Amino acid sequence: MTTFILNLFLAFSWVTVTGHFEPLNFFIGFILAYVMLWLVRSGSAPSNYFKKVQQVIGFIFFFGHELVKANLRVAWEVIRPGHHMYPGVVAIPLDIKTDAEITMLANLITLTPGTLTLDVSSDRKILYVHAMYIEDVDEFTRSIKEGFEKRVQEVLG
Amino acid sequence: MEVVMSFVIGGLYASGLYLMMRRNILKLVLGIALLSHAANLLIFTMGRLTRGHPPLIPPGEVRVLESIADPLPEALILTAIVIGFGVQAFAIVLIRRCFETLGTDDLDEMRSTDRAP
Amino acid sequence: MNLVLLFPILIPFATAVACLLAWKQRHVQRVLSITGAVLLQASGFLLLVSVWQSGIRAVQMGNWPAPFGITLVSDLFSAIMIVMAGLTGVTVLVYSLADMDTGRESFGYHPLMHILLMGVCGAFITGDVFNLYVWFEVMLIASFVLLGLGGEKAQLEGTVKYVTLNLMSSALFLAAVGIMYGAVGTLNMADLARHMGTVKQPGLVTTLATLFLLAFGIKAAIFPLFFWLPASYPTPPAPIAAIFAGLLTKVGIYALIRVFTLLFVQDLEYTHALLLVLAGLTMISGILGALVQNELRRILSFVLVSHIGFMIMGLGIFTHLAITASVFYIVHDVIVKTGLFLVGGVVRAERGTYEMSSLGGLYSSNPWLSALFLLPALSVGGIPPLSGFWGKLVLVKAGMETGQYLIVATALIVALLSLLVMMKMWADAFWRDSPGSAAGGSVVSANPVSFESRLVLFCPIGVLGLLTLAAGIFAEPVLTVCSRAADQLLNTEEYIRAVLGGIP
Amino acid sequence: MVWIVLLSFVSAFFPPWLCRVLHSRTGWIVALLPAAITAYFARFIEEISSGGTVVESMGWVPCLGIELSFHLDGLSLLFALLISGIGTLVVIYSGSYLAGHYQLGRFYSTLLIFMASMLGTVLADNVITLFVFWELTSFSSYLLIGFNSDQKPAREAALQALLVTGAGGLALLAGFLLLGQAAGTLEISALLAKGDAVRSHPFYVPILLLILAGAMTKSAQFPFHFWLPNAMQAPTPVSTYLHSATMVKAGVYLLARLSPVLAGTAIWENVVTPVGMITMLTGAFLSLLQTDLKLVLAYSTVSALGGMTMMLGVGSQPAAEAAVMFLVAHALYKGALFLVVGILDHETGTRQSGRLGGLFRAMPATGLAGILAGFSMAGFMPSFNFIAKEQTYAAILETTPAVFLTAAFFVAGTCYVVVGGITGFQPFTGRPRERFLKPPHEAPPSMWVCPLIMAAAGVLVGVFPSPAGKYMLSSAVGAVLQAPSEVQPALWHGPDVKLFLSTAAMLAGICLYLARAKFRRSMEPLTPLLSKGPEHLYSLSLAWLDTIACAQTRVLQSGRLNLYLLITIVTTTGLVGASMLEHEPILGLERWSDLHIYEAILAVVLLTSTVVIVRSRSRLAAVAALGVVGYAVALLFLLFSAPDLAMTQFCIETLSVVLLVMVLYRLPRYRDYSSGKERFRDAVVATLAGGLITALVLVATAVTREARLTPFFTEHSLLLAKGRNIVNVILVDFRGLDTLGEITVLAVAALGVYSLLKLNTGKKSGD
Amino acid sequence: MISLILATAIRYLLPLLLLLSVYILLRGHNAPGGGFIGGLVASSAFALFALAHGVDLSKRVLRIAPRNLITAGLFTAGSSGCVPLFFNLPFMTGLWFETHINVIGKLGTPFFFDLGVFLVVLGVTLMIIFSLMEE
Amino acid sequence: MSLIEISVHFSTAMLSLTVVFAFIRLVRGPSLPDRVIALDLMTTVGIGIIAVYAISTDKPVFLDVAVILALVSFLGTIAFAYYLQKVTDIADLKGD
Amino acid sequence: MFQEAVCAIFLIVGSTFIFIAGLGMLRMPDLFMRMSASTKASTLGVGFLLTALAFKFTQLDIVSRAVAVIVFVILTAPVAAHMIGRAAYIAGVPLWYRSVIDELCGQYDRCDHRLGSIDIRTQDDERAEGDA
Ligand code: NA
Ligand code: NA
Repeated sequence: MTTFILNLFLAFSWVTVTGHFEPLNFFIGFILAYVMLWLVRSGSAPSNYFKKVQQVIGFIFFFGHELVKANLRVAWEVIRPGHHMYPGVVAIPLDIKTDAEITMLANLITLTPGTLTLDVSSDRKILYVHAMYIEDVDEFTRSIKEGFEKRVQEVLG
Repeated sequence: MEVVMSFVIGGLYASGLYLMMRRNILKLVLGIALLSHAANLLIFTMGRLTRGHPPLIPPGEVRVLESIADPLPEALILTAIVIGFGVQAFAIVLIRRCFETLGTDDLDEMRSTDRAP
Repeated sequence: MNLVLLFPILIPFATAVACLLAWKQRHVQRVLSITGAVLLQASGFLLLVSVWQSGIRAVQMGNWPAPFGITLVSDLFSAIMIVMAGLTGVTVLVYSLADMDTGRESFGYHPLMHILLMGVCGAFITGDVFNLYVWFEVMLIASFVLLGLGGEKAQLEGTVKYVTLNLMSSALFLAAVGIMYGAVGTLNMADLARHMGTVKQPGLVTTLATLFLLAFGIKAAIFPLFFWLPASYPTPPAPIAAIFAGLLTKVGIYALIRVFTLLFVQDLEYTHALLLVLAGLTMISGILGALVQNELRRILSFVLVSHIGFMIMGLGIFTHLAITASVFYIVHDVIVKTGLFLVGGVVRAERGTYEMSSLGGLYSSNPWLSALFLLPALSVGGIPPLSGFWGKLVLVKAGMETGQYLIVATALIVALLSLLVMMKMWADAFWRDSPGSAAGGSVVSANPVSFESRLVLFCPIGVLGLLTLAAGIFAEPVLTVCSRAADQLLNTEEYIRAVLGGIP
Repeated sequence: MVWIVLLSFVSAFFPPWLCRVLHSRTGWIVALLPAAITAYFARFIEEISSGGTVVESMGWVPCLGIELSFHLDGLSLLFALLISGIGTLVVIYSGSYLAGHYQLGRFYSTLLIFMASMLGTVLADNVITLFVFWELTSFSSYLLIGFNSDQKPAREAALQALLVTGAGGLALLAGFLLLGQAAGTLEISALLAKGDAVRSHPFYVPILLLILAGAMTKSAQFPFHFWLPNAMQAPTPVSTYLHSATMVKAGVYLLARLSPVLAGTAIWENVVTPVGMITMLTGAFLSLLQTDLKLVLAYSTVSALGGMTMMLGVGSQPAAEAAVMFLVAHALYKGALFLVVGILDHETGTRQSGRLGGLFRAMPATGLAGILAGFSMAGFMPSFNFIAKEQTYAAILETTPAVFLTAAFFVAGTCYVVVGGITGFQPFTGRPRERFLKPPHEAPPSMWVCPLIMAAAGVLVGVFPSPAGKYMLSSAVGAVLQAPSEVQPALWHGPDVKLFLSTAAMLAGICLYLARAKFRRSMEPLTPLLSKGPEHLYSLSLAWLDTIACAQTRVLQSGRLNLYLLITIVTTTGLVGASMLEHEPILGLERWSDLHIYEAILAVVLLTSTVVIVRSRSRLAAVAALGVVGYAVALLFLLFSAPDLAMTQFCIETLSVVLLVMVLYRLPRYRDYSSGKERFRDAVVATLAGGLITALVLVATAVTREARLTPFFTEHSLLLAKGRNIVNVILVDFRGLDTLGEITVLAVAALGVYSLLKLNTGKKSGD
Repeated sequence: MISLILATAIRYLLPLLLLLSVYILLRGHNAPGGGFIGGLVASSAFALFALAHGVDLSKRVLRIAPRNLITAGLFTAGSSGCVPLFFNLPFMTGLWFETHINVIGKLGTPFFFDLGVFLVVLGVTLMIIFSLMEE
Repeated sequence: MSLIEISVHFSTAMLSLTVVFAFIRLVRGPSLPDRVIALDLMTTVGIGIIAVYAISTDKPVFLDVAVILALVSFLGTIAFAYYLQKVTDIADLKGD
Repeated sequence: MFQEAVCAIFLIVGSTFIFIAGLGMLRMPDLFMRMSASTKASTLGVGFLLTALAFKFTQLDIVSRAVAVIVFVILTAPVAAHMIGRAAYIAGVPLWYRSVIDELCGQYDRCDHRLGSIDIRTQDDERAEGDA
């Protein structure tokens, strides 16, 4: 079932990218996507796809806000003379489990300026993050866990 | 722009040739790469440089009415780029194999079969 | 219809693809490969007959009229070259049945050989200067891979030099094509020939000629650009070396002859005089190199270089007789050089080495091999009535008729030195006792060659030996064909008409 | 005739098989061929002696004016009979001489090839055809001299003979071609009528000198004589046949044959006569210093050839007669002597004159042959050689000033007496010198009969000279002079100056023979001087050649790729630069004003990146900079309206970088091994080359030309080729063949990479 | 060592990129793109996959051996050139179906030629990258 | 000069300067990853340049090039990272 | 006109962000901060520029392609940054000397680069001890 959804999604992307919104084109896209999926036999596809739309929208706004805020902070840092950072690498224990969730969380953290995911431990329990402003390690860990991780869990969980 | 381009091409040739004359086998390959860029740009310049008029027939028309860039050199360069890639890929792997088999990356040490008695 | 022009490209291509399909089945590949080569040879003869009967043939790829698409065109010269390509292909591939290791055969030896042939034939038959570049590259990359196939130490050393210097040549060629397009605005050779005179920039055509001379000169291994040849040809297995020596260098010469008869005939005093000087230097330098070598294939490689000078000499003299001589000499050289390198392979198969110091005694132990060596060797030395004699005779005659005594003298001296080199080789490898037996032990071959495989090895060499004899004894028909080829080369009108048709 | 010669060539295939079947009797069967040929030519004696000629022609290479045309006149017939007749004897003789030799079959093959070539040489009527056979005699001589190929001296002597005669041969070829150019024909019979035209032609001197070079090397004339004594490494039958009776006379034949065309000028006389004289004296003198009987004979052969050449140089009717007579006489006695020496060698195992003596009792037949032949050689009456000598004196005495030639010939005649004595007389007379391993006994008849026939003939013809004169010599001399001649050889001309001179020479010779050991000793101080002769020059020039060859090859083929590249680049830059500077090119440097600022920045970034690649000491930085160059090039494509190119370039560049990166970590630390000086030199060269390219681009783009092809593409791309992207349409349609080749290149490259990484045949074989 | 983040990301990107490559191939006749670029994009996608997941998995995912892709590509390109020979037209003459298809435009032998190019480029690049990474 | 033109000029200048900055970082290093991120930035800026160029020339086809560049820039960076993982020699990593 | 204005604003904002990324690349003291500063700003900047493009050409196919590029860049940029950062850390690129904490230190296995997970509690204890 999830594969079917993924297939539909791919077919839709095809139509979008080609810019021809016609049944025939959708069909071509569907066939092509089917072939692609058959070729790669991609394992997992997002589940509960439609139920998550609302959370996703909320998440996008949250993320956009974070992004702009962080960007401005770093921009200011770059522009003003001298250095005022307290950087370091912090280990953040993870509650989320699946590959997709971890990847998404890691990427979101990285996308936010000032933070950079360095790696995930081999047993997927800890995320190592480099950050530019670490006033307090625990506070930083908490902000990540309660901000991004919780919302990722909501969206993908 | 042709004047600037000609200097770019000349510079590419000069540095490509200089690198090829080094004894390090990796530099040789880098030189070859530069040389192929130079040759491509040379052909490109030979088609005369045109800004912002790619050789595409706009939707709805059957032929191009405005003056466009010469499509032929572009096709030639595309061929040359791809051929160059094939050759370079071979050359890159060749140097690796050379180092593995001969144990050196110094070209001057690769003359056991090619030295006057 | 015009398929006959297409076969020389399509047959090797199809064979290569078929061999790729049969990747894991070595024996199927062998059958396919020999079949393909024989078909190529047959198509070459077909083309030769066709051109002989109905003049220069041309066909427009994609049905696009001449200067816009790519034209395949074959005059007699091209047809002769394709016949020679087929001949080399057949002989070398038959030879490889008995002297090619399983490793190389299962790593694409057969498809590579056919792609090499495809590139060579494409170069011979195309009428478009950029397409010529493409075929050169096809041929080159196939030769790169064949040269390095097996990855032995010596092979790799040779390949590095071969690749580098040939890439220089390609870059030069590509630049020359680009500049020519920039100056003339077309790529079709016939069209170029028509418009070459309209280039307004003073001296640009001569400069272009020099560029082409150098680009093809590297490929043809003329002085002082021949380093890659002795550096690499002695390194791969015998069949590969044989097809390189027999066929590959001729492509450069073919290209030189093509452009210097069709495109660059405006500034003969500069370009063709330069050709003549380089021809003389090539002859001397090559043969001097051969004199001091002491490994069988290295000697042959330098001799090869030296004799390239002869082919260029005819082009430099640039009379009808001289061009005839060049064409004839190419035919001769293909036959004997392929033969000699294959003989070298048998020597190596028998004795396990190419080092002259370890060879000897083959005259008493392998009389047939000795005879098969002597034929091409004497032909190289210009002993009549073998084909090499006629080549030199006609060249010398042409040179004398135009009063180019210096180059004639050079050619004669080099001919003598070639004989010296070949006979030294004969004396060292065949005549004298093997160094082993002097110590009292009898000659034991390193890995005894079975009778069946010896038969397979000797067949192609025998054919080549008989061909050099036949081309000498029946020189008249061969020379007549070459003479007509020279006619067509010198009368560019016919070529242009065949390609461009009614276009004024 | 043509077929006879060609069949002789073909017959050369059979002896190896015959040998396998017939073993020792092969000689008799093989001899049937030359015997039959002798008979064949004997049939023509009648016709030729009555002034006729036989002409046969077959087309060969008419487009070069080369016919397989044969022309039989007195001279050719004489030679043909000598060749086939002596050939018969030699073949029979060899059967026993080489009995049981495992390469006898190959020996016969080569001998037959030689015989056929020699026949071809003397019968050919086309100079090129003649040359073809001429070269074949050289080559078969090479194989025969080196018959004992396991011996180094034999191989070296063979090579020397081949080189010397081969060099002459090439000169001859050049001479022939010039002659053909001057006379407008290559047919000898036609040439003979054009003597005046040739002699007055500006090419006359080069023609003459070139042809002389050919003849002199072949006939072992000073200073090219040294190969002949060395050629004595050959088995004795070969020395007999090739190096005394037939092949070495080819040069004499040629001079005789072409003398109507070339002779009669001052330069001819001033070159040919002295050369002949010097050769005659040198050979005669050196023959006396030898102890090996074969060498004695070899030097005397050199001398005799010199004598014949000298007479041809004189060129008068009596001289021609003398030359022809001497030629016949020499063939008979010298052939016989060689065969005798061969028997002695075969039976006793030595050829040293000092060790042989008193063998007549043990081998009477051989002894008879030897003594008869020695008698002829000495020129005693009534041998035919006596008549020849008399005739020579007669001819010489007519020249002005006669004194030089007369004195020379006198000296030579004296020496011949000694040589005849040493070789024909001494081994059989006196007391036995030493004990041999096996008691010497007579050779089988198949061996002694041959020299006996020849020696006897030498005397018989002397006793009954007139049939020879009538049937053979007249027509031969007539052919040389191209005028009907009547030769009437006679033993007795009455007591005249000639008789006095020859008698005196004989007496002097006898005295010298008796004092030969003393003479040889007295000449010993000359040995170091003699070793500095022309042969020394020959080996010096070979060594010199070797040195030059080594030096040039060491410079050119150094094995160092960077030098190869340097030379290639310098050559290219030099030649292209020279051709550009030949005219004054238009550069059009004003074409930069339309430059945009971002284009300039791009150009700067691009060039700076190349500098980074060149100078970086970190290879990853270099690779990254290479990526920048590639991306910048792609952007240039984009800025100048080539989106397809930009896309391709971006992809390809990235893939290249990926490949480089995948290989990079396998390589050792990044180093430049070149010295600072080399780097500077290369930088200068590279800069010049780059500058040249810049100029070239400027020059080429300054040309105004119409875009010939673009309108066609823009017009037809959509309508006929159904595509809006013209570049793609060109790639897959207009110029699809290029693309086919290009994907082939890619496929092969992949195969190459695959095999490079996976296949290693070297490992298995263990090197 | 394989990075979880990269591996996961690539697993989702691969089908998208392959789709993109086919799109580029199909519309190449009318807009920038074509067999070359399409093939290069597809091979870039697989190269990424190989970097993230290793060669073995990539080979399994690809299913077809790169060498067979090359052979198929050469065969497709060559035979599309040969089709016009049966209609007594020169090699590589374009033959077209009359129907118009979206994105692709008209379907004809040049398209199949381009498809051959696509396959060859893909096969070649993958063959090189796979054999380099295998060691 | 229209609003768009002014902003295009401004963008061009900004992007050019950024290329120069990134280039400086590429040349100076000091570590290999520094060079890699410099290259990555340059390619990202390249995408921007293409976008601006498409706007300024009014030819949206150039956007296709940006698609490709986005893809290959990612591939290149990953490849460099792959290399960095393989390199253990810190001296080599420092670049000289 | 509105369209043009929006386009211009996006152009200016986007290129400014990119400029800041470049500046950060130049100015930041260590690799990780250079990455932090530049990767994201440049991604954002490119996003703005492509948005500008989408506003300039309002055809659907162009807009959808611009969006596709934006999505693609946003998807790949962090992955790439992560890969480089990780590789650099493993290879031993040093942190800035004023860095306050490095919890990744010593976690990588020397041989196979497997990454361990520390026991958080212990870690906390150690930190407490360090403070004390
Ligand atoms: Na990126
Ligand atoms: Na990025």
